[in-house]
Amino acid sequence: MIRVEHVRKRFGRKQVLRDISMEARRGEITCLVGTNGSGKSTLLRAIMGLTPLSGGRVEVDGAAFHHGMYEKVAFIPDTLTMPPGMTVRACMTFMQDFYRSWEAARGEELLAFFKLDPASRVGSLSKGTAAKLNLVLGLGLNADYVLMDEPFSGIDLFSREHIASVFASELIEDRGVLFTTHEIQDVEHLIDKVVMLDQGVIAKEFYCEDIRQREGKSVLDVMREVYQA
Amino acid sequence: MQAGIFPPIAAFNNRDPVYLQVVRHFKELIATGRLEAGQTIPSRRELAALLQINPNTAQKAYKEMEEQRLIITEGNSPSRVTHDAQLLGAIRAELVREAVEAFVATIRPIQLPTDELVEIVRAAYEAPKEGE
Amino acid sequence: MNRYLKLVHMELGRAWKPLAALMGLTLVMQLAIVVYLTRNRVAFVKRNYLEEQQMSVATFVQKIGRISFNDVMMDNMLFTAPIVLGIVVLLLYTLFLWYRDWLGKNMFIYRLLMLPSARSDLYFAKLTTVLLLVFSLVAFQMAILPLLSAAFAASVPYELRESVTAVELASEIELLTLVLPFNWKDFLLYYGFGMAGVAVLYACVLLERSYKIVRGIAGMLVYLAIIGLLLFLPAIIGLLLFLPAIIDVYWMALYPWELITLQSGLVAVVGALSVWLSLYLMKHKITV
Amino acid sequence: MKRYIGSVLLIIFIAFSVSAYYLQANRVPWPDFYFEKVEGDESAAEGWELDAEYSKPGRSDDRVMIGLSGTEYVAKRSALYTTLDESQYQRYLDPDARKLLESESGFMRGKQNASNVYADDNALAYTQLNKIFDKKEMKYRYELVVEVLDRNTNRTRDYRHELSDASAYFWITVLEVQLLDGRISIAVNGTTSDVIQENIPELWTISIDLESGKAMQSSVVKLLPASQDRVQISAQKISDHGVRGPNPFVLLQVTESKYEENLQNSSISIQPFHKANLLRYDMRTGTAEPLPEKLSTIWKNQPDATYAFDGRSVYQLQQNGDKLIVTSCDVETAAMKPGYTLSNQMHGGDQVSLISAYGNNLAFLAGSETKLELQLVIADLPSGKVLYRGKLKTKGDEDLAEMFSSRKFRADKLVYTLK
Repeated sequence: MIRVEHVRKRFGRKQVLRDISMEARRGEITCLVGTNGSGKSTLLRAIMGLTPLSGGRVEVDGAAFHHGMYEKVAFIPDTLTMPPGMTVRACMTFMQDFYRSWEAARGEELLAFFKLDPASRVGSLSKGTAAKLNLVLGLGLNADYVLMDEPFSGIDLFSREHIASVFASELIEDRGVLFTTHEIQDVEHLIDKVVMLDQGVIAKEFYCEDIRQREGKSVLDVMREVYQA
Repeated sequence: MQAGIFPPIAAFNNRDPVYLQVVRHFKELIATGRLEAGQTIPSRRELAALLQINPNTAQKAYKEMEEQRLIITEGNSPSRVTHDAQLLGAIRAELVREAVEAFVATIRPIQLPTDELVEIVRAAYEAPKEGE
Repeated sequence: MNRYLKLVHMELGRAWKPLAALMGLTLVMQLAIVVYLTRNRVAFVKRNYLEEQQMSVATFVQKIGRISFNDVMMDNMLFTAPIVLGIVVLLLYTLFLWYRDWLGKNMFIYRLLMLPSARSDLYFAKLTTVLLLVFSLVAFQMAILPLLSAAFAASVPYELRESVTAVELASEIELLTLVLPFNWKDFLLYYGFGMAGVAVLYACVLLERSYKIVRGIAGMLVYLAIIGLLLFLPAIIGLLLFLPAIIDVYWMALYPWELITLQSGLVAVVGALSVWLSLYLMKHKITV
Repeated sequence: MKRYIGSVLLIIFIAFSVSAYYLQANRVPWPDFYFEKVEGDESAAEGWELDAEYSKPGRSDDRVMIGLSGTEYVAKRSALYTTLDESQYQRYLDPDARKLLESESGFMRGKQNASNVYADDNALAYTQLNKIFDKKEMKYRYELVVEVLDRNTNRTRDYRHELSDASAYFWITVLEVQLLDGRISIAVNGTTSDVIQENIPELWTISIDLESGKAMQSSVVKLLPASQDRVQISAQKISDHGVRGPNPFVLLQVTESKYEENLQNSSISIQPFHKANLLRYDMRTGTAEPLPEKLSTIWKNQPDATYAFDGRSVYQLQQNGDKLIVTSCDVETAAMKPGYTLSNQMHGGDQVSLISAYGNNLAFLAGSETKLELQLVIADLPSGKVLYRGKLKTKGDEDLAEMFSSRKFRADKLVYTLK
């Protein structure tokens, strides 16, 4: 389980994350939602150690976050983060070079699954294709946790469905997924738990099926209540 | 064959628990005979992929169905629909009752006389479906 | 360890095109300069001495002396242009080596910071890459000296030519004696100081990358002030000695050999400090 | 592994080029001069070096230092080493002071002028004259700072003494420091500030009693020129480098220079005229006596004689064509001693140059324009006995004669350096 305890993050004087405590369990798909600028991406980056915390702690399976954990916690940022000059094949080799938990076979499977051309250059990929490659590089790792920043944003409908199908596939099974999105309504039924961010704090944290069962509300309804109130 | 009877995600609404909707869907399949007694059903993982739902939800749906003894899973062989005719009959009755209750709830405000209502329902029911 | 080597290999892979271009350019420019200036010199000698003053080759050689690389290059700064160009381009590339990972929409820095090895691997890989680039340009300059010497020889008729070895050729050009010092001890000294310089430069880059522009620049200025203080410590001590004895600091007076040792030591300390600061920033403060 | 071939090749290229360059740099074909013994004992020439300029065709000039064993090119030395060496602490400081710096580096630390030092077995004294501008009274004050180390007890004491009525002097320098019967004696040479009086050098001695610290100042000796008309006078101490033990006398070369206008075919030509006389200044009494006239030298442009002092007598080393005429006089008694003459002794040799002395060692270059040959000659200064004679040669096959004739090789000076 990824545990976030009283994490604070300040950019200059702006307090982006005031006091965040939450958990993302393994085997569950947790969705981080919030209005623009509520610090969703910042929280993901803070968890991944890509930006220093102003306070608080991040623990993965009980141990404080350290660089060794990049083998078991994969992060798929909102843009593809490989140099434009690299080919898809070179990216795969790069991942194999540096990550012991990289599974070449699964990588090839994913390339096929997403129908990506290994010879194409990163710089020349369309936004959708780049997002798919990004997914491949993240999911190719035999990681226990996968964090994704806006995996669906700005992508054509078909690619989005294609990507969404990954959530339902065995690729995700018994892994902890924590992702952020704006298009919650399309993927609601894929999510186990929702964490709602508002002005740097956790507004609400709940399991979707419980809300549906107890209050018969969809996640979108709850969001309307919290954010429009 | 299998894929046909499991429609993709569009069929689900977001307000009712998804796993219950899956269970209902199975009941409909059983009630309508598209799933015969004893027939094997897809594994949890296959179902999640087919229905494009979260594997945990598929897992929960299977657990619910096993509790309701709709399906039986021995060891790790694929799950099967129950043979228990009496249970199957009960499922059909449950579905009919739910449908009727829903229909009655929606029609009541119009306050039609009962026999007139019954007449309309018989006509609609016996009219050949356009598609057939 | 091998992740560090793989990173170096990757960075070199991304740098070999500009390096090759720089080498090609340097070679072409230097060859052109040598041939051009030598031809001018030969033409001048022929016109001025052999024709106008009707001097025979023998008397010219005896009186004025054969045409040497030194005569040709004597008071001409042209040859230093390609070297300065090389140094400037390398300096810019040193900065680019870092900033390129933040630039553009594909911020490769995300991937680099998420490598499962310690971030010092990344820092030292980039540091090593710069040093390898510098040394490959220096090695290239050394390698083409015989070529230049041959080009010079080809441009001067045999009887007028004063042959000179490649190494001597290097000692004729002011800037080259700095870049390619005659004595290998100096080579280690200069490039040791150079490395410390690059380490300081990297510390500044990382300060900026960790605290972003405003506070980054402020951090940089504070850091450079500390570095400056450290580096100029001996000079400050020296100054104290000359002030009318405010405090009796005679015991602080340094002998030159002590001064040199102290100064080199301080440069090493500054280098080490910069590396330590960079590693700290990489581990704790750097942000995407 | 094949993937890394590019990087590996680059590293090999670097290693290869750099090492090839420096291997070649060490084998640069420059002549390696040395002195080949012709006569005498090589140990006498130990420590002497000939500094020269050598211009190989195609290169700007190189400074070389030629010793018994071989040549050292300044260009080849490391800049680091050169900085260390060229500084005033090392290279041209006399070896005794340098030895002192190494052995007594603690005491000598911070002592800027390493020649104002007196050293014997049980004491070490250093003096420094600070010129301080007194803002209140708008005049210069001179403060003598003396530090004495008792080598037996390893305790240092320092004394400060302000030179009384010294504000008239534009500049005062320390000539000599000696420890004479319990008193630190410092002879100084002051030059007055008013221009009219043509800066007459004035000598006096300050002595400080080690025990009481009480300072006494002797009366001033003015070195007035013989004739009055517009004569420049300068006093220069004859170096006592290499002299051991206490010595109350300061030997001064007092040079009077004036410009004679002589009429020649209606044009006035200005002829410089210099005359140097020797003076013995006794620090104990603060008095000065001229030494015999025979030691004086007269010259027009370049002096062709130098003076040396070996602790007992002072020597005039007069170069005259291919002869070196040495006249000397006992400093104690100021009585002339029998001189001697050393000849070039090279068949066809016609030149004696770069005369230099250190302690009781005399060195000069004997050369022959015709035979284009140079020889280093070391002699015993008091007796004039030739101790060593070595011919300048090169280990390679360079044509030395051609180098001399075409002035590619120019000897500059002979220096005694304790390696």
